[in-house]
Amino acid sequence: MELGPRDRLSQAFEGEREKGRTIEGPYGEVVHLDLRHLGEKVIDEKLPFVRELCRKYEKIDPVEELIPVRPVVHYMIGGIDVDMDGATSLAGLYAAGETACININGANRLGSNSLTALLVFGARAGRAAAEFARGSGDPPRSVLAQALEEEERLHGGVLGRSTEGGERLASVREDLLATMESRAGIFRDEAGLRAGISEVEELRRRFADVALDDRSLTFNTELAHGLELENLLDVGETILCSALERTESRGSHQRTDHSGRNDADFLAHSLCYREEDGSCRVEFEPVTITRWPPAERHYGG
Amino acid sequence: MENAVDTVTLKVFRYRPETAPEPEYETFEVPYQEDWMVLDALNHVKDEMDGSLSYRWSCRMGVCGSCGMTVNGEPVLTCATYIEDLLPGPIRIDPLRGFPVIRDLVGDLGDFMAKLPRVKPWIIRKEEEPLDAGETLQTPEEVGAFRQYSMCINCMLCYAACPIYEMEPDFIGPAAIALAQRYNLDSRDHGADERMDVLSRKHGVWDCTFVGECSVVCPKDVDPAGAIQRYKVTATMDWFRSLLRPGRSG
Amino acid sequence: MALKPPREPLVWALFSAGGMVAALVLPALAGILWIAAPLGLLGPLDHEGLRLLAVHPVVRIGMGLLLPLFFFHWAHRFRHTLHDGLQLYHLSRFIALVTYGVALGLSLGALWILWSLG
Amino acid sequence: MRSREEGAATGPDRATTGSDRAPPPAEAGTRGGEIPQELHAMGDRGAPPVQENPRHTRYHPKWHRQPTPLTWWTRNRRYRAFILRELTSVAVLYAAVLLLIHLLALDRGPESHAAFQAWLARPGVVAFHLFVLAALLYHTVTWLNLAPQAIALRIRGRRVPSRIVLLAHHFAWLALSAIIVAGLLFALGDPGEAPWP
Repeated sequence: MELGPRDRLSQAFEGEREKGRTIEGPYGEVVHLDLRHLGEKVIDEKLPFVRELCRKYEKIDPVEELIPVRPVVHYMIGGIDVDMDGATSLAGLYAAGETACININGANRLGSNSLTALLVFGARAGRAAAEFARGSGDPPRSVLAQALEEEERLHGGVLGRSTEGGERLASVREDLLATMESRAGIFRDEAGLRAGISEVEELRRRFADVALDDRSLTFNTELAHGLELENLLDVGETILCSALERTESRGSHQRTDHSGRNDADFLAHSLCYREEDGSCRVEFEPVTITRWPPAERHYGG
Repeated sequence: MENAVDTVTLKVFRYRPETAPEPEYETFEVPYQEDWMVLDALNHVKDEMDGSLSYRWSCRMGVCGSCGMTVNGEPVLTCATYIEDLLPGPIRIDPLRGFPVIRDLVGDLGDFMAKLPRVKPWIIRKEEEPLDAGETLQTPEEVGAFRQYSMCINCMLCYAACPIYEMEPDFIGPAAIALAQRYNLDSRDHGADERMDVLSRKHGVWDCTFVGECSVVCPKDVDPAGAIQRYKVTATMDWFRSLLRPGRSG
Repeated sequence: MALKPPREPLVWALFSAGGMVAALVLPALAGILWIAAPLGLLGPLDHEGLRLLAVHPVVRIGMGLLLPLFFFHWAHRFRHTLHDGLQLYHLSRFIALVTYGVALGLSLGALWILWSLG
Repeated sequence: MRSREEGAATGPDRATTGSDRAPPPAEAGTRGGEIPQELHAMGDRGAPPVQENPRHTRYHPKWHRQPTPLTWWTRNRRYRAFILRELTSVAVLYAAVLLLIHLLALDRGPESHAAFQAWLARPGVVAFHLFVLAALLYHTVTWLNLAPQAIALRIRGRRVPSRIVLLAHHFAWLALSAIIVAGLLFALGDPGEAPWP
């Protein structure tokens, strides 16, 4: 099992937790990872960074001790819908890296796919963006007007809020994290996802009351965190809505109320749109299969 | 023995250019937790006490290199510095030395970003081979020749520790030279001559007087000081060789 | 390119060579010649024996190599100590001229003295 | 907290840092030329007042520069050890000159050498030379200790461990010192009263 992919490992962890076989740690429940059989030489050669992390941050030595581990969110499989050149549907807007969904991940990211996303598709996106910029003149006045509008929103809307008795940024962020982990975590079901959607709505209301301490226009990290949280709420809602519509289980998306893969209906990318009224609309776009059709996954161990 | 400490005092450098022309120190009393790093305490301040405190951080595991600050006078990664080791406090937190301060604990690293490409930290081939020629293989020994230098995370602690860089900001600096060496020593690379034009000129390796502090503070054991001294040896040998062979540009 | 070849490799090589030989030979020489011998720890001195050693061609050639290296070791190191230690960046050229100039003068003087010994 | 105030408004303060770092790129309007005027004007609305400074732009006000004190080398123990190490070059210079004087005194004959020996034996001079010897030893130890960092010895592709390089250097020093001491004892000692059997 230790050689299995991340999603399987996380699911196994949940299984252990249900059976009450996890251990209480300061930051949640953990299981122990045992590397001791590898010996010092192999660990230093193949896993030097793991040993360094354990020593520095847990004050344990994996050569002699067990490593406490638990699943966490590590990477976004989805993202902004882009083509092979990182181009979004908005002319002139390009995305690369974890932000972009270049679709090399499928329903579960393989280790080091992030490297491909950066080195290969990042380079492609950069070239394409440069090409676009070379081929286009100054932005039209309408773009400038949008920029001014956005700046107005930042200054008036975000920086201009009252500091009185407001909600703290960090508490909304932490509650969003808790919601996403419990409602859209390793195992999902309809009731949980619906509850998650309404919790995010509530968080969005609370976010409107968040007051920033920092009014500066110089390296205002709190403003950046605020804008980021605003986006996180959108991303969270997108995940919850897409997961709700996808009534099957596949890769890292496991529905306890819809187990098993359903290629007839869901061999497709989920595309999430914001409606006029602010709600999400999910559409499915069939996967273009070229060389390798998706097959049943088998792992040893 | 019971733990006598339940809070710790942070003395934090604040610089708010828009409202106060002079920097000042602000003290925060934060709860003490045994497994907290300095960065955890700063995050506590930002989340719970004063959201306007500005500093950089990202990975919290000593990989991204963005949370470097001066803690009690020493340049450190705040995500890898236990508060426990600094008790009883107060803990003084300053921005990294040698960089102009934009705001609070945030330095302007533009200088390094401008210097880095000058040493061409990428593989330079005499001839680019076609993709179908396959991989360029290396033996473990060949990788071992430069591996140490490839560990650099650009955290800038070495620049902050370097008194020469602090006083002579044109000095190309420890990390840039170590990264140049990372490629000079790579068996796939043919760019050593191009890099020498930068490294062996004014404000290249010769500004360094081997204080050695860069290697002391490096969180990744890159040993930039060693890289610089070794490069001095290389550049010197090359210079003498160029004397013997006048046809070659020195 | 109109840039002159840098002279730093030369002065650094002299500094390094000087530092290495100084490290290897000076403590022993100083300890015997200027501490142990004057304190009488070695018994009465044989002036003639020492003189013969001093004017021996091997020693003279050796000294002719070592002394300039010591001088340039000092010049290079002291130049940086002044320059960085006291932040005299505006005097950079002047300090270099003076330190290497002194080293050169002392070296030539030493060579002349060694030549005229005996 | 000492800080440079007005200096920053006219570029980096050379007097205190002795440096001339290029001003932050965005400060002097390099970006101003690319950003439409409307955006600059926009930035002035609803923002807190900024200290008067003609070089400020809204988004890149003022960079603060921490001055380097003249006594930077007293900052920590390692810096102090470093400056002491660098100052041993003066002891090297002194030893070189004294060697030359010693040679001259020998060359000028027994009286001259005896006078020189008498001077060497004066308590103050001995004390001073003990201090010089300490500096020379400090030079030797620090110099040899740094050698492994500057020398990357590879045998059959594998780096020779720095501990070996270090030991080799110290061994070479001890061996050479032994040779020098033996040679000098041989030359110095009165054949009649040799200090060794």
